[in-house]
Amino acid sequence: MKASHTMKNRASPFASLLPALLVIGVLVLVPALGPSNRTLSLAISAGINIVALYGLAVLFGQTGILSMGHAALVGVGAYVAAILARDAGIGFWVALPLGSLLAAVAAAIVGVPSLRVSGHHFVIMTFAFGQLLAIVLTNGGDFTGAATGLDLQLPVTWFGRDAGELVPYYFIVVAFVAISAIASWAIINSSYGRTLRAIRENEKLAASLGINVGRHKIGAFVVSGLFAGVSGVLLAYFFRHISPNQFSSFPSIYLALMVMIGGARLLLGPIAGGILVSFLPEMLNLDPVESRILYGVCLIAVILLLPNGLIAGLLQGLQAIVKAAFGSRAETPAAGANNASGARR
Amino acid sequence: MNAILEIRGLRKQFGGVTALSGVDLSIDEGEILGVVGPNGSGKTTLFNVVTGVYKPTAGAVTWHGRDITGLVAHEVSGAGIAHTFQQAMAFPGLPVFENVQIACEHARKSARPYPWTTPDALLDFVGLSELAHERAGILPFGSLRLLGIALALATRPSLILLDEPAAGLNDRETQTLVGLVKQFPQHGISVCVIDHDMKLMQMLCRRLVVLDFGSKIADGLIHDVLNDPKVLEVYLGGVL
Amino acid sequence: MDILIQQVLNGLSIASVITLIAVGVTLIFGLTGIINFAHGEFLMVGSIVTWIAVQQGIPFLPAMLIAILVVAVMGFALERGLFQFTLTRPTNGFIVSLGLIIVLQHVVILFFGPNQKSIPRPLSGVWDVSGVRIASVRVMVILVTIAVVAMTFVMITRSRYGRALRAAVEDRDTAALMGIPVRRYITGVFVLGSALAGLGGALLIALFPVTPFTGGTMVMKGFAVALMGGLGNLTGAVVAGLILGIVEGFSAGYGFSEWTDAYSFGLMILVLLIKPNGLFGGTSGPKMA
Amino acid sequence: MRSLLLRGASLALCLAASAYQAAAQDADTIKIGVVAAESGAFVSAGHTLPAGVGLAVKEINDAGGVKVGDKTYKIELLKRDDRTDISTAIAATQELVRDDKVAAIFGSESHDFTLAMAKITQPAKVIHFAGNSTLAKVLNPQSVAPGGEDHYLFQSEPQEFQRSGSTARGVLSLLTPLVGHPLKKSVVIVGNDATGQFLTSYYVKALKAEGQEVPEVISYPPDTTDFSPFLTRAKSLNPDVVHFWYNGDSTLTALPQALELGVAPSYFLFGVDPGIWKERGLTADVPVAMSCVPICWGESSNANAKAYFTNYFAAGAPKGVTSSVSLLYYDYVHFLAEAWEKAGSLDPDATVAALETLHHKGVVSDDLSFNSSHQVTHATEVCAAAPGGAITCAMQQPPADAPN
Repeated sequence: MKASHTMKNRASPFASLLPALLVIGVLVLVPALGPSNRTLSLAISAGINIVALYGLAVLFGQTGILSMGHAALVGVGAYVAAILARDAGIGFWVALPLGSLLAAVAAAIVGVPSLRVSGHHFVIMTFAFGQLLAIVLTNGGDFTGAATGLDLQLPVTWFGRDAGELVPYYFIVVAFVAISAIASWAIINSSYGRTLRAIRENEKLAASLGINVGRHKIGAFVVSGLFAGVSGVLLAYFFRHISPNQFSSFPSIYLALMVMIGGARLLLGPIAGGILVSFLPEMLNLDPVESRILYGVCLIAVILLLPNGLIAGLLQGLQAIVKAAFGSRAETPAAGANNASGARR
Repeated sequence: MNAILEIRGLRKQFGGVTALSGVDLSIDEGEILGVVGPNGSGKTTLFNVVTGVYKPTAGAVTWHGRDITGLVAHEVSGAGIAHTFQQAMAFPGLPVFENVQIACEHARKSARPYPWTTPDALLDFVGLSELAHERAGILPFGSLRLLGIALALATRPSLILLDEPAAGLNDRETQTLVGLVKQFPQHGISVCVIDHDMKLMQMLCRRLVVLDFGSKIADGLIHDVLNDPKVLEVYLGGVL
Repeated sequence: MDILIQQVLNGLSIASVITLIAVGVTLIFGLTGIINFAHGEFLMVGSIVTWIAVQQGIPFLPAMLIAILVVAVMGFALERGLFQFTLTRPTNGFIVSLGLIIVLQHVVILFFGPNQKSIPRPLSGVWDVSGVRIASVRVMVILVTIAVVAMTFVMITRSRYGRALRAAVEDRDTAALMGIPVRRYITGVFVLGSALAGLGGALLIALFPVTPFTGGTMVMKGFAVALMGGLGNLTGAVVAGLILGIVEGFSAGYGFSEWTDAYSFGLMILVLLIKPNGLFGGTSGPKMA
Repeated sequence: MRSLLLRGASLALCLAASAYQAAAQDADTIKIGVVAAESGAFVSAGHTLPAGVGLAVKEINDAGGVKVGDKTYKIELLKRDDRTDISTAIAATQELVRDDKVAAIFGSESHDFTLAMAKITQPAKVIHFAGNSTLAKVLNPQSVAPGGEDHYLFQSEPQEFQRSGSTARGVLSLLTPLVGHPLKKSVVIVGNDATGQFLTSYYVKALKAEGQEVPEVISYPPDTTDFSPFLTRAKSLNPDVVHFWYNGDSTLTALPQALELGVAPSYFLFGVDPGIWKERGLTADVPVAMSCVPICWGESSNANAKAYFTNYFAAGAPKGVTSSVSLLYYDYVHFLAEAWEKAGSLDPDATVAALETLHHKGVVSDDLSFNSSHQVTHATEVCAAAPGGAITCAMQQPPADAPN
């Protein structure tokens, strides 16, 4: 099978942005199609996740560093928003940059060990950071609202008009999804993005070409923190009540799942992963327990049928999927299959 | 000829093992220097110390008169010393064009005019233009070697260290490689070839340094060195 | 003084349960390159199988053997059916295992309900040695753990099978070239790791009541210990398990109790910072990117 | 092995179709919703909510429905699973409030979900019942007054100082005769989460009000399974009573370990039902007190409890530690129906006024009523098992006012 390229041959980089803009255009139309409030609410939650996923895509998709503490960074953004609202009366729009910056600082701190520790050892370390943050918040007394968490009263306004309702807030979230997509498209197609991919592909060679690998790794964490912080502020103003267990280990593992199942290296990956994991359960309305079983089975099915993630799978086209014999899968040298080739059957 | 890279009393110890025991070496501008020695002679350790992979136990490395001892890999590259890898590394998941593009984007600012400043120019020079959009991971071994050269050149070095550049190449590919390397000095790039293939050295180098068990046993014109009794003893039975 | 001894014993008992999980994790994670986050649910299934057997009147020991068998067969089926397709891309194995966590938890809920399950303690004797209370069931768990770890250790390091296995991990292709049936070894280790999870599950329900969700929280500590010790390194798993068990015991006993988990996670970060590949250095495990 | 269904499902999802919700509007039915964890980690607590509310709705409809003004309505119950995930809980609440236009919502079992849900139900004037004790942090006379932000929010669990007060009194009065000597020193062991932190702040005050010395509150990480270090620490304080709070599963995990270590001459297990004690054949060589939220199903001095739980289990709900939590919701469906009948209209404000004044005869107590902070007041049932045997239960009246 001819390998699919993540980058079109010499086509202008805009070609890869077009599909993302198209999908976002569709998302903007969704409220006009008269969806139920349940769907709208789930779409907002999915959108908030997608913003964070773009951060994780820069870190894992581009730089090759997997983190199981990303939800903790979202938590930093959320708690900054809640504490600023409570103690300083700072509203939504000012909390966004501040939450984002502080999450980026936290991300840099989580990133420093990545200079010494790599691979699975680092993944478990980010997992430990996530747990530590949840424990600190739980035992943080009145400042962090302890285990009960914090309420968030301030309204979201857009030029004076209340934007906290479902439909206006949906547009705000979709706007941030668009900004995230365009920002990460800019990163992917910039020399910065190429430098991150060099580090992902071969750290030693990258260093020999003059790339300060350490500084760029921390940079990738900071960028992922910026996205996570924005997602955290959006989340706090949507849930209106946040507590430590919303940001501990399993939420982080789910973010990693979403970015991988969507395709961490492709611009549409985070959107596909975020929507699939949020809306797949909606498709299965059997008895709650049975639908969870089917949900687990679907996750397994999707990743086994589309090993490069949803988007790459779609890119290869439906025929390829039908044609590929299940047993002796032809090794698809698509982006990513570069590690030691598995033993043949 | 003024020396651009000078190594004085370089020592490197790994626990009890002494890989380099006090090596002095200098590379002159515009020269293609050869460094040879049997396996375990300290060639690769010397290479790794100069390229910033290891920190030396003792000794100094000066570059254009500046002490660069102990610089890390990316600082060495920033100073203008590039190198290729023995196992011909590339960014396998990325297209060949993007591989070279990355290297160009990290080229150091150098006052002197430089012949290859764009990925296309470099790919033409090494003859990989038509493979530009293939994933580097699927290139044949010979092409990977050439890509390694292109990547090193892209950083606009004024000294390039080649680690067993012809290993695994057939004769035709070796000729191509020699043809390329011979052009470097005209563009202000000095070369240091580290290998144990005497035939290659005779094709490329004017001056030869011979290492054995971590110390320098010969340094001079290639013709004289090849008739030096000490060298013969080390390479007893070596094909001359 | 007896309180101190008691806390040390408590730490030993915690260590033995965590170590048993960590040995299973370090085997599978380190030596087969499969990232199985559902190892905790394998453990839970072992507990549930033991509970079902005991409900049918089967004494604890045969019930434990049944649990080991059932989970081993389950491991074989899942490796053949699912995990073998993710060998070339381990991160997909991670996603498959996440799906498995949800499936296994909710299948157990579907058939046996969400509530806590417990069995009467197989050994109810408690010795009182000058104030220090030693529960016979905990001593059993510690002894079984030591026996199992020792047996696995011998098998992995001394036997031909073990050496070939460790070669297979270093470089699958080279090992295959040397005639090592890599495919069969990976399945073998996965089944061995699953059997250990079945045993761990049986011992777990002998000590504590189990819910369908107990596996999830236990396994994270197992991963932490496996990585702290060094992936694929059994000595590492045992030593790291001991350290974590003692630290957890003393932080809960003497430190600020609400920060107990913070001590163990903090310790793990520290160890990995000092020894990036784990205390005893292990394989770097499956490639992540 | 690859079925086309799965491949079709995975591809269909990629088109991100939005689900349409056709709400069938029916003239003479009132819709009420319940949001609870019917799957995911909190299912053991969550499944009791739809079971309790469902039973009450069935009883009301079987008895002919609710007479409001001159019309009689049947109640339609909409059950929504929050999958132990706050996003799903919020989406379900938006659906019930905005799409289905329910008159009231019951749920959910976890406090932070409830607080987030209240931000949707209250502005929409939807009457919201929840059995989370931590609601007391937001409920006060001002916030529940008309126009207040929680005017339509009701806490179906007693005010914590009342419950803690009656529990402390009940535990000490039942255990003292069984232990044989006065109990002076208590140690509390509690899960370190929202409910745990909140409850113990009141319970410790209640114990001190009963003259107990409380040297330490030992809080453990919520998912702990091996309690031996915490228990040994408690033992080192040589208490007369060790009080386990609040999660039944954790407490039943800890008790056997405490008995092994011989931590104290007597124990109190909050949230553990004598029914589970008997079903699991648990025994202890020392007196053990138990209390249930709000009353016990295994053994109870409350007359109507037996009838309720027979129906409850007959309807298919599994017997568990948290089965009695269903009563925090069952009684209040009937209470709400009575309020509608008294108010003679479904108008939210009229209904709230009726709820605030009514005294409802429920299963938990014959005189259920809400105080000025929309919190219910009723006695708590505490039982005690003598070593190796008989379990006696007694209702304890709450103290009049909060200890200082």
